[in-house]
Amino acid sequence: MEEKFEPKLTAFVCNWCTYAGADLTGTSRIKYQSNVRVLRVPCTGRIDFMLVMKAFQKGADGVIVSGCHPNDCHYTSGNYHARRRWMVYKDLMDFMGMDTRRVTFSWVSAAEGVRWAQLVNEVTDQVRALGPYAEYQQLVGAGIE
Amino acid sequence: MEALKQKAKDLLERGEVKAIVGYTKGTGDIRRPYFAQRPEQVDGLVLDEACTQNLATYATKHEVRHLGKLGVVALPVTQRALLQLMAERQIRDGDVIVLVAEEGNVEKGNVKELASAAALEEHLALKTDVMDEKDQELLAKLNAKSREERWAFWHRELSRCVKCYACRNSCPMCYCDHCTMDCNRPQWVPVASHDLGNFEYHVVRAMHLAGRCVECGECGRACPVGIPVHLLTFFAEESVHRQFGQRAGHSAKLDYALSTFRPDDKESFIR
Amino acid sequence: MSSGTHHATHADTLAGRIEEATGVKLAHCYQCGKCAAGCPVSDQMDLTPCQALRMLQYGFPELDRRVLQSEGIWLCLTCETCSTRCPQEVEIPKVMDFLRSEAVRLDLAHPKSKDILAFHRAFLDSIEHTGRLYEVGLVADYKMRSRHFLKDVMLAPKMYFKGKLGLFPHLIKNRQGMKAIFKRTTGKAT
Amino acid sequence: MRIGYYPGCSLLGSSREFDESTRAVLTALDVELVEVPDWNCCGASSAHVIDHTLSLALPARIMALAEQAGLTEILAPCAACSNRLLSAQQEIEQHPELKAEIARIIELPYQGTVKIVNILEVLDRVTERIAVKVTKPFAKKVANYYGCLLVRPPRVVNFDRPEDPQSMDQMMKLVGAESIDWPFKTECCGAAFSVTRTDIVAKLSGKLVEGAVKRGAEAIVVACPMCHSNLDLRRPEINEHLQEEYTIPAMFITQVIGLAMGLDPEKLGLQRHMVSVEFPVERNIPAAAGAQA
Amino acid sequence: MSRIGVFTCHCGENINATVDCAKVAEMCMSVPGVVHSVDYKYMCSDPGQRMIQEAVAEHKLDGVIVAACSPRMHEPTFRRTVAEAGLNPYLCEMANLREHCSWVHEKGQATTQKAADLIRVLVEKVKRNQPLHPIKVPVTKTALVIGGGIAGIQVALDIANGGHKVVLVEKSPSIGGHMSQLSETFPTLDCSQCILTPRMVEAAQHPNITLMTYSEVAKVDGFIGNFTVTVRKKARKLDEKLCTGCGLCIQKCPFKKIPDEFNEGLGTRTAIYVPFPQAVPNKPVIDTLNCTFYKTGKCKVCEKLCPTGAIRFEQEDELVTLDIGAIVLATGFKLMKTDAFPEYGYGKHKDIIDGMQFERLASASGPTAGVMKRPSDGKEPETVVFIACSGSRDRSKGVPYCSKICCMYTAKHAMLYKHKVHHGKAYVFYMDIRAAGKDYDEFVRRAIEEDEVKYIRGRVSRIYEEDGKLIVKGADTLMGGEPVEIKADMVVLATAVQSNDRSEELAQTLHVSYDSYGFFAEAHPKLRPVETNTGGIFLAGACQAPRDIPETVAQASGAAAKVVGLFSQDELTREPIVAVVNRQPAPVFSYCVGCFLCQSACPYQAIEQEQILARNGEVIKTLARINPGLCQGCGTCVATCRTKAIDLQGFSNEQIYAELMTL
Repeated sequence: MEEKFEPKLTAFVCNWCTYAGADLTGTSRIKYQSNVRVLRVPCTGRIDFMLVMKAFQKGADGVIVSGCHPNDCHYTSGNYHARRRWMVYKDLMDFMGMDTRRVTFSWVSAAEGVRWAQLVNEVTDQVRALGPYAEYQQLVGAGIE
Repeated sequence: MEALKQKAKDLLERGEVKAIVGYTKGTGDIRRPYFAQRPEQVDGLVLDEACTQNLATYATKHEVRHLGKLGVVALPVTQRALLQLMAERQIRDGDVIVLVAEEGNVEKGNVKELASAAALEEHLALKTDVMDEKDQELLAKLNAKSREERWAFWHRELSRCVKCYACRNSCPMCYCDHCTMDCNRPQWVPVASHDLGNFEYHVVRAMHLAGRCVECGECGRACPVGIPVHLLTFFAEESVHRQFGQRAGHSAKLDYALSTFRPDDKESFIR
Repeated sequence: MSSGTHHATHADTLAGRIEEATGVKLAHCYQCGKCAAGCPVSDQMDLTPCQALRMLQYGFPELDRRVLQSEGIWLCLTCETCSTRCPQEVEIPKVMDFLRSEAVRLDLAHPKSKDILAFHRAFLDSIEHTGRLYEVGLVADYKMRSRHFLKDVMLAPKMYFKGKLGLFPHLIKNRQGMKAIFKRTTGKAT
Repeated sequence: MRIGYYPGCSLLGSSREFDESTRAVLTALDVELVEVPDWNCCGASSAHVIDHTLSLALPARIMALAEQAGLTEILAPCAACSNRLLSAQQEIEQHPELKAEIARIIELPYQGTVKIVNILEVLDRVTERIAVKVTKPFAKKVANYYGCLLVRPPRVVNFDRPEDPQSMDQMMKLVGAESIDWPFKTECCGAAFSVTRTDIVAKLSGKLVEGAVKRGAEAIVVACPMCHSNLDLRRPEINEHLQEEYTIPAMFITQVIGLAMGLDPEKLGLQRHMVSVEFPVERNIPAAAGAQA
Repeated sequence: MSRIGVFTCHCGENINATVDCAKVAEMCMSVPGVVHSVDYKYMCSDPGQRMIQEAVAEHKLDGVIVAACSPRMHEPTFRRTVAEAGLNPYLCEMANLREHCSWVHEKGQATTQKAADLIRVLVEKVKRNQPLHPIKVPVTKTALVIGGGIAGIQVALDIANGGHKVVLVEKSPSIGGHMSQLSETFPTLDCSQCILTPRMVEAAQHPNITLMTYSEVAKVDGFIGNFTVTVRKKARKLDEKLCTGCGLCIQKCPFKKIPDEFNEGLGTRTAIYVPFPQAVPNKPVIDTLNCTFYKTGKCKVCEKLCPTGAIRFEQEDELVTLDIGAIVLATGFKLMKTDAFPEYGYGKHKDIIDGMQFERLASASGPTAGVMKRPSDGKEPETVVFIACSGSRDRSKGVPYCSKICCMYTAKHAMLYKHKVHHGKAYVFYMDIRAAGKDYDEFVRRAIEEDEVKYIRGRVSRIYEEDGKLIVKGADTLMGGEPVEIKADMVVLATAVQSNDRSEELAQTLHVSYDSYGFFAEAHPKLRPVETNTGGIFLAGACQAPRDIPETVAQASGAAAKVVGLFSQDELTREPIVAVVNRQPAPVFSYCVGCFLCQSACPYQAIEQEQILARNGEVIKTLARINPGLCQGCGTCVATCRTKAIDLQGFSNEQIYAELMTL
């Protein structure tokens, strides 16, 4: 393709830490790249692994999943359960040959506005470097009969 | 063998169980599931090396449930499955009498009768379950491959899936009446069997069995087109065991790795 | 005491090497002094156990050096009183062992340690050659090394008459094996 | 009962009586001792000062030999030896990578499966037999001196309790002796400094002798050759240090039990002590106690 | 087909500067389902809100999206706005064009496009929003306070004075707890009982407080506002109504040799007894383990003598069931015993005592009437050694934490001793002096400077007896670890503060979490210190962590305030953002298979069992049911459910799926 590739990023963030952190990025007027689309959920514990799969199906080149740091969960333990889920899911993704570099899990607290900007920029650049997730789109392509 | 038949006969005659679920001769070396509901039927029972199927699957099927209390001829994996099913409250403790051939071979020892979860736990505590070498090698081989090769492998394999759900239906732990696959609001996974649908289906299956798979490999055996789908659930189960030290099918007390946690669970990838 | 010429990273401080070799984390010590309080010989030490540990916690080369040169590390009897009572479960005797061998290796051992070392050397020589301790040999050898010719001169004959000193060493069969063990560990056949 | 036996060097020399009395008593109790073939010195308190690996290899060889001889248990009467064997065994167990290395060094296969037991553990298994065999109760006041290595470090030896242990006291009760309650059961005697820093030994062991006598003890009972030689061989230095003439004997627990069982004092090696083992005809503890008070 | 209105806010120039709001509004018109789309300078202003309300009416909107600032900022505002316009508030969502777009990206097409995307995504969500209604839970306005120490008493009084009923349950025969055992209190040295006793009496006489002493909580069911608690009233073996507390029975009880708990074993008591003279209630209890009658079947002296005939030997424990709205845990702590110290003689020396025993020795109401006598021989101790951090900060004894109160009470003990024995010598072995509190450090300095208490920085390695003295072998780390030996007549160990016996058990009964040392866990270490993570259960005092009296009382009042706040309304109103288990017509009933894998995932124990019964009463199916009173809406169970039988209102699978599909 001629014009340079702009990655599509989907972010699932918890309402209490990362979403608030991203708000802080805004109120502090810290700029970051606009590729990311944020979906707000109450808690990382709510994030079904299927949501990540669906994001890829809809052409996301990268996915960010972010919530409260361990021990800071608004619901005391949702993020711990999420962490376990991701530990297994990431393992399995890798085993099935999916490109785990395209999923970024992170903890961003309500106070880490700067960190959120950095995270988004880093991931955006990284995924841009990786290029479009063509492999997975093959699946999807084959999917449309 | 006679010991088993005798035991089964007694149980039926004494009315302790309404049916014995076991194996019988199929064509050639095939052994197929067998339901003896009357004492005279126990003669059909067979138990030998050729018996591989995990009969626990039947314990949750409605048509079998209706029969009433069951006696199940159980291989180690079957025993684990039954225990896990008790943990997941699909079978009540005492609803099945588990018939275990000592050293897995009736000719040698006689048959042990395990009537309670506690007895089953105790019995299993002595066994260290290792998946058979063949599967271990296959897993190792796959893990040794590059990520791209693995992708190619599964892409190739899963594209052959016809979504017949034989793997699901043969799995003792896939007892849900309403599977994610049947969800249509929203339609999480496309119904048709095409690459995406197939891939997602198997991801779901593996994730749902992580921490619950008893590694009987029934799904793999059941696949009509010979996809080694059991490797997916095996891997997921092993991943859970490796990371959290928990295993399915060892206790009638639920200890599901994915709805428990330790604050100090170790991972290396979360930024 | 100065902050040392360079700021060593934990790994290349003596404390770091101790942790590496013995698994004992010196940072665990919070200087309660219970070791010194219970130690049967701390009153004779130039550096008490906790003092030595304190110095090592800095990771300053000159402090490390002072510890290695101290006499205290040679007075430790490995009676394990400290490690048994330490609230932080710091296994000081292991540390002392390591310090001593380091002191020897770097040739910093305290002069007063001469005798003690001489004894240990003599002891080991004896078993290296005979496989078992040959007490007469040991004493003789020790006297040679320590130059304490008259020490215990009165004791030996008494012991002999009590049948406690065999004049001949107990030789084990596989003495070659013994030599080999020493070669592979201490690195040299003394 | 059959058990492996590792006397260790000092039981061949300076502490022969411990070996003699152990053999005498255990034989009398029908415990068969099978000496570890071609055993070597455990390295005692010297090896680990000079080279750590050596301090593992030497005990490892002994245990490997025992394994070869098909022994499942080794009795090491010398507290120092049993301590060395135990700590070596555990350290190798905790670092599997060491196992191969050690095996290479000692040129012997090493499993680390042998159980190391001390003299009290063995005696404890045959208390009934002892009870019936006691013919001349040892009706004396004794100070049980366990020393360091029998009970410390608890993580390694896990035997009895680290402070104020009880096993010897019970054994003494069994043979008719009265154990004094004293605080120095596990204080250090100066151990390895026997030859090099006699001054320290005199001071530390002196405290023990003094403390025992002061509390009316007529004998100090030990289970460790090092303790014994410090309390016995070094008595002149001790007395000199304390400016006193203490005559209280230091006896191995096996000797005490042997006497109570009516075994021949000669066979128990009592004659080998520097401080002679003779007791006043009738007991006058108060006097003894009074003398020092 | 939905009728959604989109209202794009410029937020002055905050959004409009980088996002072309007019363009966005226009783009949104073309989004299917959107029937109305406008932009305006300040949507949150009155005219802005009115604009929305009018549009709702005019265009018969069934969904509203306000594209402005963060929902965390104005979601409540705009939901109220649409509610006033007669639309269910939960049909209104906010697109975050400011914090997540205009403020963080450069002006340009991409930014405007993103703004439009954010709205498009929400349109799909709103299409699937369900009208939700706040959850109302009735509140029983009676509080249960477990533990009758100073914490429990304070909580009870504060709630009672707030006008609500309180049941105060105490396991021992009298309220008062540890504080009633103390002699004086730091840093003021005022007599503990002098300040406590009035509170005890007040609690006993308060019309709103019901005392249940000699009682224990046996069972707790229900949830915030609606607990059912079963309390076991242990048999006092006496009719409390008849007993006048004259004490005749106690004087005449023949068996007097029982070690006295209240005096920490330093005194003795009778078999029928009140723990201490100022006990509340002042009614005796028969200790059936020691009572001659229960051992031999004879005696009954008390029964014969009792003027009111109140003794009831045949009396049994009774179970009382209570309806409770909120529970406060105030079960306090216990001290490590001296036998936990091998190096100090396994507690075999009578004159090595713990802090509480010293309090009794120093107390005017104690076994020595406040005269300094050591336990062994009653002699006045000339030299006393106090050892701080005994067992605390000591991982080898399983207590790595700091017990917090020892530094202060050790200083107090040393002082009290010096005040009673002027010529005596007091030594304190310490590791650090932690005296961070009002007038605390001054207090310690006073002990050192005025009362000449000798502070030695080091731990004690060994204590043994020699010639009637206790030889204390310590070291002074400020002198390079030089050994220090002190010949003492008495040693006081400031032993570690530990969680009370059976606190884990109680925690499990109440479903509150606890740490690895058995202390109850607060909901948030900083911001929710008196709440547990179970709704309606609160914490006060040393059952949560080692605490001194001032802190305990402060926390107690904090907990009381929480309870009063909870009781200030007849119903709890909660956001309807909760998980629900779907229901289906028979014979399916629900997609839930009843595996209950979700149960342990719930941080709030909100997942219960619900049984579907046939007419004949037999159980057809057992389903999970989520208690809306307990559920906080995290959705962890939703992601755990394989059959997708659980869904989260406001963040349903359908909603999020739809959002994704528009990306």
